[in-house]
Amino acid sequence: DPAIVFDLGGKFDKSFNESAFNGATRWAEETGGTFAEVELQSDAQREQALRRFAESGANPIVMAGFSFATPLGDVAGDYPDTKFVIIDAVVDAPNVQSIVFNEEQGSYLVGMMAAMASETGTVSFVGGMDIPLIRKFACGYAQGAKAANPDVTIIANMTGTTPAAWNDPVKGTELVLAQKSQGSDVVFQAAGGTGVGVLQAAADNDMLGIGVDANQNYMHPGSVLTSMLKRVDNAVYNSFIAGEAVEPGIQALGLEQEGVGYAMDEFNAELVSADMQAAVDAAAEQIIAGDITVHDYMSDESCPALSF
Amino acid sequence: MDLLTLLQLLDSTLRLATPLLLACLAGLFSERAGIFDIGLEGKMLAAAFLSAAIAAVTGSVWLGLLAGIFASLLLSAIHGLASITFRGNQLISGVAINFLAAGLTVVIAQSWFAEGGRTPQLAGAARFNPITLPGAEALRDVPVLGPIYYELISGHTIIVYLALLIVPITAWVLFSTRFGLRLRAVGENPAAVDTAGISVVGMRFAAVAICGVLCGIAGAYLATALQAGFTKDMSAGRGYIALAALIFAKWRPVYCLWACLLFGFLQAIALRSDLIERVLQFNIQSQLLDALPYILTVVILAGFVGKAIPPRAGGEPYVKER
Amino acid sequence: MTAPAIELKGISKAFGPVQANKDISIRVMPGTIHGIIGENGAGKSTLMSILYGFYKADKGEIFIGGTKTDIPDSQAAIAAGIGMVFQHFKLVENFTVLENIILGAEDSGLLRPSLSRARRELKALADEYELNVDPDAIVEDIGVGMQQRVEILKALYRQADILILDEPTGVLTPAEADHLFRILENLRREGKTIILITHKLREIMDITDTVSVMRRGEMTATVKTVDTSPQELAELMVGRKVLLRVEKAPARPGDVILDVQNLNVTDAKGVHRVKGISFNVRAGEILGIAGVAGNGQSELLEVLGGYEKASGKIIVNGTPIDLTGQKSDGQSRRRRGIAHVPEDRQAEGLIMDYAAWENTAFGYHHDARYRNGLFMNNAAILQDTTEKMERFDVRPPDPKLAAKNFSGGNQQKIVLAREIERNPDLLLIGQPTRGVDIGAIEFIHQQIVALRDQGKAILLVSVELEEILALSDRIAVMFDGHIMGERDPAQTDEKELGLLMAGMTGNPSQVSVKDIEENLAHAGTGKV
Amino acid sequence: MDVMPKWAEVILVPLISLLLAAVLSALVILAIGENPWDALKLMVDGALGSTYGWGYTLYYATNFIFTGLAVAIAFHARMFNIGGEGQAVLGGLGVALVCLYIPFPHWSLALITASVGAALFGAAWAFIPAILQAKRGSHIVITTIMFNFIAAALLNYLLVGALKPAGSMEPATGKFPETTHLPSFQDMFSFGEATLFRGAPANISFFVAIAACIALWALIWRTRLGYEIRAYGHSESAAKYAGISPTKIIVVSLLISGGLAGMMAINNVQGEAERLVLNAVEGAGFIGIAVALMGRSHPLGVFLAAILFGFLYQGGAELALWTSIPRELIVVIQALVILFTGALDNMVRMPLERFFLSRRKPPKPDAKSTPAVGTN
Ligand SMILES: Nc1ncnc2c1ncn2[C@@H]1O[C@H](COP(=O)(O)OP(=O)(O)OP(=O)(O)O)[C@@H](O)[C@H]1O
Ligand SMILES: Nc1ncnc2c1ncn2[C@@H]1O[C@H](COP(=O)(O)OP(=O)(O)OP(=O)(O)O)[C@@H](O)[C@H]1O
Ligand SMILES: [Mg+2]
Ligand SMILES: [Mg+2]
Repeated sequence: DPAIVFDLGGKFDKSFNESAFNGATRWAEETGGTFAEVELQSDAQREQALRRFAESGANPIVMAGFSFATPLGDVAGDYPDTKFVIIDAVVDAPNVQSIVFNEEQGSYLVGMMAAMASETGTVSFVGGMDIPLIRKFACGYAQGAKAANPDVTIIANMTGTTPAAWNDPVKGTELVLAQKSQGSDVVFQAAGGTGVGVLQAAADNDMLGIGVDANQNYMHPGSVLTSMLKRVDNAVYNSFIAGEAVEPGIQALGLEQEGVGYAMDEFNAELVSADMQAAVDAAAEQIIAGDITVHDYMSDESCPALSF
Repeated sequence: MDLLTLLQLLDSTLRLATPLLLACLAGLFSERAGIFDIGLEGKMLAAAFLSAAIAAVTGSVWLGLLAGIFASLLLSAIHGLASITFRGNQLISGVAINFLAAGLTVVIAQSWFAEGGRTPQLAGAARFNPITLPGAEALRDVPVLGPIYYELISGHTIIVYLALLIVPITAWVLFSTRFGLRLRAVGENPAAVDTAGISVVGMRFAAVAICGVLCGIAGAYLATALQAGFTKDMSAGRGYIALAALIFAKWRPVYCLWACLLFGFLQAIALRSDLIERVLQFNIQSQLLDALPYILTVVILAGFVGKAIPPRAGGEPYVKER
Repeated sequence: MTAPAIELKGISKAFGPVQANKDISIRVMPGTIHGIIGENGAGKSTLMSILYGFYKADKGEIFIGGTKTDIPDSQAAIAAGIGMVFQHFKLVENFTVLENIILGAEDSGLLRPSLSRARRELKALADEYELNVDPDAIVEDIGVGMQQRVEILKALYRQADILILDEPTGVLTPAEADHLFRILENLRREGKTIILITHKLREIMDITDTVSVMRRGEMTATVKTVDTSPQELAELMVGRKVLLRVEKAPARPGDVILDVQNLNVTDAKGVHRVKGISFNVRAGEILGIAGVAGNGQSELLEVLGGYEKASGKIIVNGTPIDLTGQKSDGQSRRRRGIAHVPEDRQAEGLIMDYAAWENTAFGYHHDARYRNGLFMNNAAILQDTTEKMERFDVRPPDPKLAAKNFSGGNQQKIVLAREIERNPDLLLIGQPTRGVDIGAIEFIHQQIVALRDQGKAILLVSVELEEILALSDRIAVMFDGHIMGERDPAQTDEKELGLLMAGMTGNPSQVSVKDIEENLAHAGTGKV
Repeated sequence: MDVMPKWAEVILVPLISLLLAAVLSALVILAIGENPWDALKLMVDGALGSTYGWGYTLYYATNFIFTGLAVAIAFHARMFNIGGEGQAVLGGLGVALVCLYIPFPHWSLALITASVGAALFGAAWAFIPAILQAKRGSHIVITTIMFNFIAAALLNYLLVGALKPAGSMEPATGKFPETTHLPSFQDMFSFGEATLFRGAPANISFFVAIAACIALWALIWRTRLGYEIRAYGHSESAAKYAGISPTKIIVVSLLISGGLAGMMAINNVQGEAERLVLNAVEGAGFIGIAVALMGRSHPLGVFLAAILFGFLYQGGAELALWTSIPRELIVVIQALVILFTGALDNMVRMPLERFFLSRRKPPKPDAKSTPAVGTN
């Protein structure tokens, strides 16, 4: 049986982990299979969980989150017959598949939408922990916003520098309020549990929020402009489908592979005009076609559209 | 820094100071009666959880508030039992209560809502919503005073105003009523209270109960006003900061207000590192800002900023017969 | 026949394994002063605390004015018209006098009306009984004598008909005590009933109508005061014939061992406790320091013992010792030949949870013979302890028993054995017989005199004037941090010493109580 | 006179307290709809049923021995060091600096140097609260709590800044070099075919912890310093009389305490993670309180209590892995243990005392007392 290890936020974090969980349950429902799962409660458990699953014969073992990179590096060699899939990080081992996403592309699209929806000409971003991965989101977002409106002002804040930043809704709220006072009326969050507070604050203060990872439009209907989808669910689903045959190596999922995108549904239909949607879709095609390249912050740790 | 930014900062200060203030006053009642309480944190956390849970289930924030107070009172009762009835070590009891709350909230939340130790998001009547004070809209455009009234004074949840109101009430109760006299006396010399024909146990339990109620309100504020639901460990050390503020305030109600506003301000400014950079022209590490309340407390405790003398019988169980 | 104001029947009370009161019965008639006398630890305070509802008796009944009354707490006692002044005052130190008076007797939920009524009544009471106090003074700022007044006023304010005073004179100068007794006589005249606890025979003889004697938790006798004598009371207290005098030969003083010059001590709170005193003690003599508790004697001992800082000069055996606390501490004082029997053996002289053998090394644990490299030489200490316990007749002679399990007298013997057996040049000894029965007192006094006769210098501090008079070769009286004067015990008496203790010199007959009061209040002596 | 025999005080009271904590924990498990008996079986199986389980149990126990001893030695001086958490954080920093910046030829040298580094850093972190307590009377409990927060902020600052390898996303140092890696139980106890303790993090630090227990026992009960520490803990006024400097005792005992807490880092940082991560301490500093309370501050008691908590931790992790009982249940149990053995112990002691008092033989007639003379 396959197994999945969720990161600290837990499988009901309404974003990253939940998306992974959805992928796994979709596989279970469709195939009737069963999978083992565990929600981590501390950093120290990572290695333990991986070993326990490997010992129990689970295969493949999927883990959601870059924090698994180091423990997986230690563990993978001890279980050469077990396949591991790590999402959001790259681990170089013969039995590991690394799945990464081109978040900058999805962020670019929602950045465009933000700039177009903004009445004040100022849009903002709230990140969780200040790490290159999150800067990648912010950078893509800023590029998109600038593309839609070259005069746009972009405010970007990070919640913190430690994993606690993923779970600090109070601070998320305060950051939104600060951004509002600086004129922002659309805010994109890539902040895990903190993001819940961000969207809540946006809804409470007549701003538009933008969700992340999973489709979060439903959380505050009419107040969430869209969500930057990161199809972790697909990644998990595909790995489970492939089973023991998952291919080692690196997989990068972008717009082309439908690994990222933006969400439209009944909850945000009224917020997104046909013009907006058309512009965004056009940009998406251009990105896929290679006519637009969105700069990836992690490639050189710098961002043309935003300074941190 | 323009007025509006400043107001926004102060506004945020007030919001963040409110739970500190409530917990600080809670600690004041308890410690003035001679019962040290490092369990403020745990009580707040328990209250945050139960208030959010009940508000989520019933849809009524007021029921949530009551439930929060109830949860906090329950822990107060344990603290009272340990430190008053069984004359145990108050510090150890407080430590135990903090752990109990940290563990139980998540265990119960997980088994109740199965959302990873969280409660569902609260909305509408299940939360305390900001109130616009009369005339705020109308006066909004009056220069200077208008924005101050509209941005800073108006637009908070009822608990913020309640917390501010409790400060003078506390001062009045403590220094102008019979109850206050006895409460202070029992924290200074319980034997004097006992021989004056007043029940030491009764007074101390009363104080601990008041502490429970106030912590309950503080916790409910966290989960149903500041936030829209409970998350694991959401009290995030506020109980300890409140304790620090209490020492800073030398166990006096009005000083508590200032101390909590100061610590609230530090928290608010830590969220706005951009402002610091803009005003001071250099960057202050956010970690330093986070640690500042704690560092300040140590400095105060060291007696470099005037000695803080706790109630004399504080921390000691009242033992009549060995 | 009128009913007794108080009748206790069959009162028993145990604190864990300690039977503090055993089946005690007592009757006190209204309008009388009833004395209760007994050794330390006899159970006097316990009995009265039961009457006042502070402790609950295990067995027994209480009748007030002839009716059986339940006194589960002090509230009930107050309601029954009982007031009590405890041995250790029960005042809130940082409250004002007025606040202390109304505490528990407030008229209403708000303080203000209570305070103004209390202020009026306090004035009336003060005038009536000559009990002047400043209602707005903070209690910790006023002297012990004043604090005692506050306690009495508290009882009177609650309209007590029965007043219990637990060892009220322990903290008073003789003149203040006389004043207190006049007040008590006034109260008796008004028909109030008074119970006076003391272990001073003279006070009993002077003022009481009847007297009960307690020993080891039991009531051994109740007699009319006129029908008894101090000698008989002493026997009743101890259970056998006692010698009330110490036999000693005249001193043969030698060289100056301890020379104190212009010593000043300021305590942790910044209060100036010892104010520039100078004196010396010679080999082969006992210098007694008399004074009311809290006048700087304790601090003097602490400085000499090496655990408080001071300024001035202390010369021992010709070499000055460091007073800054930098180069010299209790350890080095011991090495210099200074031994110290502290005033409070339970809080200072012993670790109550340590076994007797561990206590024998206490303070001397760095001695070469108790040491084994980094480790302690437990075998040697044990051996030493066994020998010491035998020589000092410590009972039970079990070195492994924890100090807390010995009785007061035997605890004191353990301390004495440790300090005297060191063969010191100078022995500092504070309150040597506090809480010790008369049998042991004899023994201890003999040991002290014997040490003197071996040519050692002894500095004795005691609040018991009788003890000072009996042991000392010279007497210095301390008041408010000063030495008021030195007297030859053969040429002085308690009256003169009492006056010095109140800070006055001159002819005793010309000094009024008022002067003494003012003097003492001014001194602000603080601690009990 | 002691009311209770010593064995009752030392064994019976903590045991009954523990039992109460266990019963309440079972009720909690029952209340969330799980079977406490099954949970216990799962815990026992997961923690003690294999060398792998033991490897984790003893790993956790090693942490708790260090922090438990730290709290215990402070308790002997009647100081409540609740700063074990922060001191262990700093200990980790010491280990990391030693391991990262000193090239070692062999792990044994690395272990010795890292132990010293950990102890020094931990002790240094205890020093300021200690000196403030000794010289200025600042309450050690409050200052050490504050220092826990400050330590967290400091480590955070270093791990997102100076100590983080470039390009890394995690707030953590890089891997320590190979020569600093400690032998794990797997390395030490696998013979030929049989691989014992596979993958479990228990390592040679466990034996260092045992050595620390013995050393601390000797220190407390055999040396003059221990004598002074205990004397001060029993009575400050008496200690002053005996010429024992309170400042010295407070500072020295807290330095030892902080050093022990810091030394935990050789287990979790050097032995297990082999790099320094945020929150490596995982609350072990606080568990130390429960361990010291249960172990009655005696090194042997601490050792046994640490094993028990190691079992709870590993068993709890297994529970969390295989059932829907969250790991926080362990925090609940920990809280109950602290509550019953620390704060509510009189609840157990009082009735026991009454029981033993009632069973006592009536005292022998006192040799000194004579029949009462004349009553009225
Ligand atoms: N609160 C208490 N708890 C335990 N034991 C006590 C308590 N109070 C007194 N005792 C013990 O009870 C016995 C009687 O004490 P009590 O204070 O009544 O004596 P006393 O006659 O007043 O002595 P003193 O002259 O010293 O005041 C003593 O052995 C004492 O140690
Ligand atoms: N507070 C206390 N707690 C426990 N036991 C006590 C306490 N006070 C006294 N005891 C015990 O009570 C017994 C009597 O003590 P106490 O000091 O009253 O003796 P005593 O009769 O005055 O003897 P001595 O003449 O030697 O002073 C002792 O054996 C002692 O163990
Ligand atoms: Mg007494
Ligand atoms: Mg005695």
